[in-house]
Parts: sequence; C-alpha cells; structure tokens
Amino acid sequence: MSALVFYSLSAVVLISALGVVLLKNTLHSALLLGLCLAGVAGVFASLGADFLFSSQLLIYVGGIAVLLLFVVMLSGRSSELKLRQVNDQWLAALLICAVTFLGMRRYIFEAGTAVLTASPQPTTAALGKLLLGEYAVPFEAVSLILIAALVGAVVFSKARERKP
Amino acid sequence: MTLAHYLALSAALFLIGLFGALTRRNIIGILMGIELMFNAANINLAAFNRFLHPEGIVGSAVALFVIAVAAAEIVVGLALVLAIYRSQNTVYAEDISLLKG
Amino acid sequence: MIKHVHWIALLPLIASVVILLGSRDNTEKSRLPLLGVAVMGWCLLHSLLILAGVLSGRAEVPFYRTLPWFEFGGFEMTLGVLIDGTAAFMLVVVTLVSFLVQVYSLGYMHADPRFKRYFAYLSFFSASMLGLVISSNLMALFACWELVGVSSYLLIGFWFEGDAPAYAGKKAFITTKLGDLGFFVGLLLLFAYAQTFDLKMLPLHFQMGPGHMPAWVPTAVGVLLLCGAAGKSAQVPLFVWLPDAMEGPTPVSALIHAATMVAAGVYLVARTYFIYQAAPMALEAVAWVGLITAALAATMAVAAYDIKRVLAFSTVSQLGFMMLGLGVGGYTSGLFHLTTHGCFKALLFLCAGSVIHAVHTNDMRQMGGLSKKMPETFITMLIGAFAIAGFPFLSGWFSKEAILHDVYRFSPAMWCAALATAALTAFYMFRLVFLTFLGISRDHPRWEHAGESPPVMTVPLWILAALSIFAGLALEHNGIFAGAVCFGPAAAAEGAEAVAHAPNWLAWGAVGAFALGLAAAWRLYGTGDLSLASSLKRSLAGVFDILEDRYGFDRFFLALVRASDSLAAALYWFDSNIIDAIFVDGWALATRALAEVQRFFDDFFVDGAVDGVGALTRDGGLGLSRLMAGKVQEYLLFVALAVSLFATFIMTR
Amino acid sequence: MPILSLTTFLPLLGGILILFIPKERKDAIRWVGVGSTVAAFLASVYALTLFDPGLASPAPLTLQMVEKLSWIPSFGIHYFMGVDGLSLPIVLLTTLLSMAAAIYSMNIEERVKEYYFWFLLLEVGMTGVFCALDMFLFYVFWEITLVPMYFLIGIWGGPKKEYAAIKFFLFTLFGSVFMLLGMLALYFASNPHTFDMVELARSHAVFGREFQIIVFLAFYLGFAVKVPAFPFHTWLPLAHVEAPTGVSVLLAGVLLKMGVYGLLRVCYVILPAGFEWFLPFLVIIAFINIVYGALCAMAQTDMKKMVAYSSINHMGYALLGMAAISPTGFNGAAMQMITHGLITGALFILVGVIYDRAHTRDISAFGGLGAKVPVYAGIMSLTCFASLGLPGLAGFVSEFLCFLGAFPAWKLYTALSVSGILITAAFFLRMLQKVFMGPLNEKWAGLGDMNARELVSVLPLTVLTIFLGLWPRLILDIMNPTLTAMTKLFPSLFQSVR
Repeated sequence: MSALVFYSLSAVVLISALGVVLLKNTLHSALLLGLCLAGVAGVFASLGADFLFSSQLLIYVGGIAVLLLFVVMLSGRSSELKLRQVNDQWLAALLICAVTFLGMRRYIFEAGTAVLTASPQPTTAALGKLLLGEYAVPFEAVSLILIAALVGAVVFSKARERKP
Repeated sequence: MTLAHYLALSAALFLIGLFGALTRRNIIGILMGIELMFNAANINLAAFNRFLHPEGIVGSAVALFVIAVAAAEIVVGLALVLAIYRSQNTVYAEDISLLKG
Repeated sequence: MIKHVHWIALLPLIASVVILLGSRDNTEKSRLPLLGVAVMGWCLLHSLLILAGVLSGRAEVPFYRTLPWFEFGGFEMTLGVLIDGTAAFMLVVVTLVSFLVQVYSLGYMHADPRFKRYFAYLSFFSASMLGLVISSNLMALFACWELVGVSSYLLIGFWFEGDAPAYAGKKAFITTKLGDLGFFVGLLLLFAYAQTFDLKMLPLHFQMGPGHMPAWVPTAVGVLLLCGAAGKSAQVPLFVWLPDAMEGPTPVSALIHAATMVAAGVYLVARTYFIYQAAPMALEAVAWVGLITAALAATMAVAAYDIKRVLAFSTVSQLGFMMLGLGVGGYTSGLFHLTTHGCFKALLFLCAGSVIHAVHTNDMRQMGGLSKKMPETFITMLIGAFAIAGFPFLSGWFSKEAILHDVYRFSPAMWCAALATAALTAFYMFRLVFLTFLGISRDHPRWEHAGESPPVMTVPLWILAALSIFAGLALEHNGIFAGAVCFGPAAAAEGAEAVAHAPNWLAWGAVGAFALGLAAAWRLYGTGDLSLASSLKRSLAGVFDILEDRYGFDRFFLALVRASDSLAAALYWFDSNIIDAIFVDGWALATRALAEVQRFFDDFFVDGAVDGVGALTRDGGLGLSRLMAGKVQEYLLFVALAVSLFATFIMTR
Repeated sequence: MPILSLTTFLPLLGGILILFIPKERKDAIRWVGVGSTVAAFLASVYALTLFDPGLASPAPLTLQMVEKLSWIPSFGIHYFMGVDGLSLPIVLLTTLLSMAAAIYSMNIEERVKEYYFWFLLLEVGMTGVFCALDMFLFYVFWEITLVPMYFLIGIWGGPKKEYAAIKFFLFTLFGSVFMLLGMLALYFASNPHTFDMVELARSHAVFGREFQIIVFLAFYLGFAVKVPAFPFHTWLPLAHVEAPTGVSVLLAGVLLKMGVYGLLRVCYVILPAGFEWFLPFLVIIAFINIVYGALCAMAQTDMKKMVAYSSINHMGYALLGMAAISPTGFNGAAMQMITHGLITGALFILVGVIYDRAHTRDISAFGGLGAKVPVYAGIMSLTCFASLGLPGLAGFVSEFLCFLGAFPAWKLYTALSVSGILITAAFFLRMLQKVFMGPLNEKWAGLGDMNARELVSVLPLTVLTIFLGLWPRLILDIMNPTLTAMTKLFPSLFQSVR
C-alpha cells in the first residue's frame, strides 16, 4: 500500500515539475509549481516528517507559490505569451542533466538498500527543543537572513523617483 | 519503499529543476527551477533522516532551515525581477547583460 | 821593430778617421790627405825594416802576439798579429803600392770636389788590408776581409753621381759577398771541429790525423775557403765584378784591383795552406780553378778595347796563375808571382791612368801614337808590359817561370795550357801597348791635347818600373824569397832540389811563349795598319762575340738577380695576400659572420619566444573574456557543467 | 735602495707629472717627458754598476737586486723584481731607446701631452716585463705595454693607423690570451700553487712531458706573435709603417725582444721538455724567418716596411742562435737582441728623419741624396752596413755568434740560413744606391741635413753600435756567465743538440 502512495505522489511531483519547466505560458507553470510543492509535502508526510509536511505546505505552497503568481501577473504582458520560453542552450542543459544523472546513478541505486523499519514518531516537540537548544545560533542566523531579505525586497520594489 | 526510490525521485526532481533553470528565458521561470532544486534537496534530507537515522530529527531541522533560506532567497529574487522589469521593461535573461566582461 | 807591427794597421785607420772628420773643407785645399800619405810612408818604412829583420833572421819569426778580445760560452776569441815570411813580404807589397798610389792620386784626383774623402777611403782601405795581412785570428781576418770589401765598394762607387759607378760598386760588393758566404760557412765548419780560429793553434788540429776530425772536414773547409777566395780574387765564377769595377778612379784600380785586395784571396789560401795540405782534393780544386780562370781571362782580355778592362782581365788571368801555382803545391812560386805582379800590375794601371788623365778616354780605338806625346809613360808602360809578358830576367819572368816549373812537375797537360795562357798574356799586353802608343793617332784633337803627366804622377811610375826590373833578380838571388816564404822547412829543401833536376828545355818554353806573343802582337798591331787585325776580327766574329759577352757569366748573374727579385715579389705577394688577408683578416671576417648568426638567432628565437608567450596570454585572455558575456544563464550553465563533471568523475571513483 | 722599481716606475712618475702640466705648455711637457726617460736611463746605468757579472751559478735563476714583497697573499703572488745577465742588458737597451725616441719625438706637435703620457706608460710596461720574475707581474706588465702602443699608433700614426692599431692590439692579445692559459696551467700544476718563476723553474721536473709540451705551445703562441715568428708576423710591417717614428723605434727596438726574452726566460727554464720537443720546428721557423723575411724585404718599395721585414730577418738569427742550446748560441741570441735593438732603432730614426722632410718613404722617389745631405747619408750608410752585418760593427758579432752556436747542432739549416746575409746585403745596398747615389732628383733640392735633435737621438746608438762591434766584451761579459749557466741547467735533456 505504501508503494502505491509513493508512486502516485512521485508521479504528481515529476509531471507537474515537467510542466513547470516546459510550458510556454509562465502563468500555467506557476500554478503547476504550486501543485508540485504540494506533492512534495505529501512525500514528506510519507516519510513521517509531520512538522516538515505542515511547514512545507504553509511556507512553500501558501507563501512562495502565491508570491510567484503575483509577480507573474505584475510582469506578464499578453504579447509575451506566444514567445518561445526556452533559450538556445537547452541541448547543452539536457546533456549536462544526463551526465549528472549518470554520475549519480551509482550512488542512488547502491545507497538505497535501507528499508523502512520503525514507525515514524512525532517530531515537532523534538524539533522545537533542537532549534532552541543545540541549533539556537543557526536559528537566530536564519531569522537575520529573513529580516535582511524582507528589507531588501522592500527597498527594491519601492518606486524610484530618480531617472529611469 | 527503499531509500533508493526516494533518492531516485529527488534526483529526477533536481534534474528537472536544473533543466528548467538553464533553459527558461523568463527569470521567473529560472527562479521556479531553483525552487524545484531546493525541494529535491529537502526530499533527500527527509529521506536520509527517515531511513538512516529514524530516531534523530536533524534531517528535518536542516530541511526547515533550507525552506527558510529558500523563502528569503525567492523574496529577494522576485523583488529584483520587479525592479528589472520596471527599469528594463523585460524579464528575459538574454537582454540583461550589463555586467558584461 | 816587429813588436809595433800592429801599428802598421792601426795608424792608417786612425788617419782615415781623422781625415774624414777633420776639416769641413772637402776639396783639394785641405792639408789632411798629406797626413794620409805621410802615415803610409811611415808604414812602408816600418814594413821594409820588418822584412829586413825577417830576411836577416834577426826578427823572431813567426812573430805571434795576441790579446783577449771577448769570451763567449767557454771559448775565447783573441785578437793578435802573426808575422811570418809571407806576411812580411805581403806587408811590403801593400804598403809600397798604397804609398805610391796615394802619391800618384795627389796629382790624379786634384780637381775632385770630394778630394779629402777619397784619401780617407784610401787610408781606410789600406788599414783594413794591412789588418787582413797581419791578423792571427781567422775571424778577425774575415772581419778585415769584409771591411776591404766595403772600402772597395765605397771607392768603386766614389763618383756616385753617375749610375754606372754606383751599380758597379754594388755589384762588386754583392758578388764578393756571395763568395764570402762560402768563406763564412767554412769558418763555421772549422770552428765546429777545431773550436778555435787562431792561426797558430789550427795547424795542430789539422796535423793530428783523421782521428781528430772526420775526413771530409778539411776538404769541405778548403773548398769553402776557396769560394771566399774566388769571390775576392775574382776567380772563375765570381770574376764578373772586376771588369765593371774599373768604373772607379784609376789609382783605386791600381791599388785595389791590381795589387792588394784581389791578392787577398791568394793570401788567404796561402795563410790557411795547412788545411789544403790536409786536403789534397781541395788543393787540386784550387789548381783547376786557377788554370781555368787564367785561360778564360786571357782570352777575354784579347777582345777588350777599354784599356782598363784589358788590364782588369789581365789581373784576373795573373791571379789565376797564382792560384794555379798554389794549387800545384808551388807555395813559394805562387807567392813570388803575387809579389812581383803587385809591382808591375800597379805600374801598368798607373800608366793607363796617366794616359786616361791625358786623353780623357778609356777607349783604345781613340788613342794611338801617344809615344811621342808621353815618352815617360810610354817607356814605363813598355817595361811593365815586358815584365808581365815574361821577358827574360825581368821580375815577371822569374815568378812565372817558377809557377810553370811547379805546374810541369804536377802535370804536363796543365803546363801546356799554362804556357798557352802565357803566350796570350804577352799577345794582349803588347796589343795594348802598340794600340795606345805606336801607329798613327786615331783621334787627332785628343792626340793634340795629350801631354806628359806632372812629375807627382810620373815619379811613382819610374819607381815601380825600377822595381819591375830588379825585384825579380833581387828576390831570386841565392833564394832569398824562397828561404823566407816557404811552407815549413822541408818544403824549402825539396823546392831547391826540384829546380836542379828539371829538364833544361823547360826554361826556354816560357821565353818561346813570350816571343810568339810579341811577334803576333807586332804583326797585327805594331805596324800601324790595322787591316789584318780588323779582317781577322771579322772572320772570327762568332768567337769575338762570346769573348765580348764574357762567356755569359754576366748574363747568368743578372738572371740570378732577376730570379731572386721575382721570388721576393712572389713571397711578398704570398705574405700580404695569403697569410695576411686570409688568415688574419679572414679570421676577422669569420668572427664577424659568427656574430651575425648569433644576432639572428638571438632576435628570432629568444625574442620570438618571449613575444610569443605575451601574445598567447593576450589572445587567451581575449578568448576567455568572450565567455563572460553577461548572460546569467550561461554562468549557470557553466556551474551546472562543473557539477555534472564533479558528479561523473569524482564521485564515481 | 729598490733600484729596479725605481728604473721601472720613474717614467710613471714623469707621466703623472706631465698630467699636471697645462696642455699649452708643450715645451714643458717635452722636457719633463725627456727628463724622466733620462732619469730612468741613469737609474738603469746605476743598476749596471751594482751588477756583478761573475755571480752566475748553475741554480736555475741566480738573480741580483731582488725585490720581493707579497702582493696578493691569497694566491701567493709576489711583487718580485730581479735581474740577471740575460735581462739587465735588455733593460739598459729599453731605457736607452726610450730616451732616444723621446728626444726624437720632440717634434710631435699635436696632442703632445697625451703622446708623452702614453709614451712613458709604455716605457714602464716594457722595463717591467724584463724585470718581473713573478708570472702574474710579468703578465700585468706585458698587457701594460699593449694599451699605450695601441693609442700611440692609433692617434699619431700614418694614413691607415686605425687598422694597424687594431690589428696590432688584437694580434698580440690573441697571443697573450694563450699565454695566460699557460700561466694558469703552471699555477695549478705546481703543488704549492705559485706564480713565482724561480719556484716553477726549480720544480720543472714535476711537470710531465706532455704537460710541458702543451703549456709550452700556449706560451710559444704568445711569444711567437711578439718575436715575430713566421706565421704570426703580418702585424709587424703594418704596425711599423703606420706608427710614428718614436714609437716604431720602441716597437722594433724593444717590443720584439719581449718575445725572444720570454722564450728564453719562461719557456726554456720552466718547460725544458716542451722546448726540446719543439726544437726542430723552432729551427725551421728560424730558417723561414731569415730567408722569408729577407726576401720580402727585397720586394719592398717603402723604406719603413723594408726595415720592418729586415727585423723579422734579424729576429730569425736570434731564434736560430737560441735553437742551438749551446752557450755560444745563447750568447749570440741575447747579443742579437741588443745589437738589433740599437741598429734598427737607429734605422727607424733615420727613416723618420727623411720622412719628416720629404713626407714619403718610397725608395724610388729619392735619388742622389748623397751629395745633398752628406751627414745623413754617412750615418744612414753606416747603420745600413751595421744591419747587414758588416764586421767592425755590432751586427756582425751577434750574427756570427748565432751562426757559430747554431752550426754544430743544425748544420743544414745554418748553412742555408747564411744566404739570408746575402739577401740582406742586397736589399740594403739597393736601397742605398736608389736613395743616395745616381743623379740628384730636383724635387729634393731643398732638403736640409739632420738637425741637432735628430743627431742627439741617433748618435748615441751609432756610437754604441761601433763600440760594441769593436769591443763586444762590454756586453758579452755581462751575459756570458748567466747564459753559460743556463745551458748547463738540463744535462739530461737536449741530447740531440749536444
């Protein structure tokens, strides 16, 4: 039964990912991105990482995907929809992806011999203790990053009075 | 399901993201590709946590951090996109080459 | 008296220096030449006293005094005097003739602008000749030998304004120098084996027999010394210079080329007779050289027309006789002839000088009938001619008779040739006298102008004439000459007994030769009409030309000179073009070419490499910069490329 | 009292003094110049009085008036000066000729100051070479003579002076480079490394035969250029023709002797096996020098070139004398150096006299000068006769001794070389005849006879030539003991020549 769940979830994730990448219309690809992120949240859930599942849904799907949609809407113009969305280095990119896959192939199939053993425990409490105990410093650092990003975004998107 | 499956899934997702980042002409497309690569990394982390150290939660913690940083990164990226859009009236990567060598 | 013999040589030397550097006035007015004459007079007196001492046995003979000259590497070279009978007689002959010639020259050279220098040269010549006569050391003898050569060069070329005398002087010096080379090598060879040049010690080395030195050495030394003698005494190959030496003033010819210098060669052979005794082959060589010279010279004299050239050839011929005499072992006869020849040949030359002084020409064809104009000169010349031709009981006859006698004892064949030469001698002498003095004058203005020479010139002629008559008798009388001048006591005795048993017709042979020559000369030239002589000359034109050309010896030596000139030019060309141009300058060119190659290599490779690296980096930089085109995605592509390479290479290992 | 250093460095003192005199005061410069050469000559004469000829013992080098101070201790190089019978006469010759040349050079008009400075420096170098007994010092003095000579020829020379100066310089330098190599070889081969000639001479047995031959060849090259021996002589005529009179007097009078002196002092004493090996070649080269030099001289029309070639001929006699390794031969060679110096020095002065008046040295351009300039004609004839070896003059005695020494050892070559005397006589007489005899060439009607300066410079040489010719004991007594001792140094070697 868990195999079925895994395969269905991975199908959703991969197909929507392909859609994000290949669709000409940016709007559509933005939407599909949201779907793909939700699929990933499902995978987290299948892996028993319940806090991750919830935070993924909350931040990625709710926040980032929606933000992307906004930006696409703001910058999008009808004339561009028909333009080719793929630039001329796709062949090189394809080759690189193939090469990388070949390189990692051995690791993926060798390392993955571990089999699911114990059932998943709730992780949120342990995460909380960990973040404020051992990982207090990285936690603070991340908060700093977030503030910096926030301020940066505000500065960039402020309307400029000076010459264009 | 074995770890290999999850690793295969995250590898596939990572490559699709990479391909997207390299080929999309629209900067937002590139950003989306990068988001996919972040998520692939998270899948890996969660899978390792689940398969190799079921008792521990460090994998999820790091995933969390990744998510936070990714969010900050995408916010700044989009702000930039808007700024470029407003000043250059374009969002296509080829047109933006002021920082030429 | 004999103790001061070295002054006989030194005083004239000092006199010549004093005369040369004395007063600035070079002409006749300066009194210095009289000093020269006075000094020579003293020397003559002194020599006569020495001769008297030697003959009377009072003087210690051989008188030998030396003083150390210089040392070199263990050997000592001494300088000294060695007087024996020969030297004493030679001293007298040289001083006598030199004195008379100097007195004669006072008159002969009176108009010459360089009168003083002439007498300086004469004194210098006499000094070096006397030095040659008395020196006891062969090297000193060789030194005086060369000085005599140089003074003859100076005197022959005395009137150096003209080209002919200058050339004749040079020719004389070079030809005698050629002979002297042989003499030089002979001395070297002698010293190599005898380690001394002293004429008193040398005979001991040569009498020690073969053990002391290899057998060929005496012969080689003898022949080499003969070369020197041949050069100086104008023997066959090297006589070419004497006829040309007549360019000099006549008194010079009389002194140098008649009596003294030319006799030096004969004197050398006599002085080193012990070498020839030890080398019979060399002695025979001397004889043959003498005979050939005598014969050839006599024939050439017949064809000559210049009065002095005739006398010159006659001198060469008589010297040949002396060499012949010495060569056949007749030491005494050779030297006796040398002594008597000194007198009458000087007489003949001075008479010729007086004739030339009167008619101002040497050519006999422009003379004739001068007997009436110059009776004294005619008579003295006639006496001289009779003496040299061998008129019985005159000095010439005695000495020539002695030589013929020794030649006959040696080999009758040579005696016949010698006799023929004697006949020829009589013929050309009387030809000369008749052409000059008898018959009708062929150049009337000259005949008109001719007059007898002043007493200062004729007095010496009369003295010499008297000597020519009585010298022979005086010296032959009870063997005075033979006694003093002989090679060792044994030779004297053996000489005397040889005269006793010789066939009696021998004496008349010489007189017959004399008569024959006189008759032939009278027939051809005496009677005034020269028709027969000229017809004879035309018929024998071929022979005549050969004689004129002096048997080609002159041409041979001229060719030799030209050959050495061309060799010199070739060598100089070789030196300047081959060695200098190719090896030295060529070397410079080679180094410059090498430098050029290096410069090219330096520019092309080293520089090229440096520039190459520079260009490479610049182009490389340019190429790479195209990569940074500002396309963000391209950067991403490279990053991805790096990741993929990382994945494939590193992770798979 | 360091007499040798005094003799050597007095001219240097004079030279420095000259530098302080202003250029315009030509006469002052001339008098200081001549003065210092005269002082040097007097010093050398004083050295002669101190010299005791009898003091020669068979030890390699018995030296007198020795001055030995350590100069560069680390290499064992000493300032080592000393003289013996061989070098003292040449030192005297050097100072005498320098004096004569200095007096004669008083007619130099342009750049007098430099001329006399270089001239005095040259004299220092030359005197030093003959007194130095330390190889290093010897080489230093040897090079010192090169530079002034280059400038003297290069500045005051004739038409082709630069070419001649350069050729002279490079040629001699080429030689001295090999000499330097030889010197270093000797230095490293001697076990207590030393440059000292006396030590090297004592330890000649240590050097192997092949070593000696090679080092000898190196030295021979250096000295052969100077002698000049046959293949290396082409610089001489050129340098002589172009050099000013005073300089060519020194060039011929002294510099040629450095070669022969070197062969005797260095090659023979220190490298006997090499010298013995080279002997047959030396004789052949001597023979070639004599006959070849004489014949080349005969082909000349330029008086100076003719005298230059005759120097090659005369040096050939010296080589021949040396090749005999007999006391007579060595005496002949040593004396030939002195007499040739005097005679050729005088000859060059006399050629200079006629050149200063007629500005041409072409023999055929003259004619009949005998009557016009009697004094000059007299001295010139006397010197020419001295040069062709007329007895009673110095040339004959030295030539005779050379032949006398060489004959027992090399009969054939000596007999052939005697022809050299005849050729020498031929070309000198030809020159005398062409210049002094025959009709007077109108062009030289106004020719003046020799003036006081020229007479003062040439007369001492002529008088000495006559005096040495009549009484050679003056020189031979000094040389004979030393040279006889030198020949006895190597009883085992030179058997072929004994």
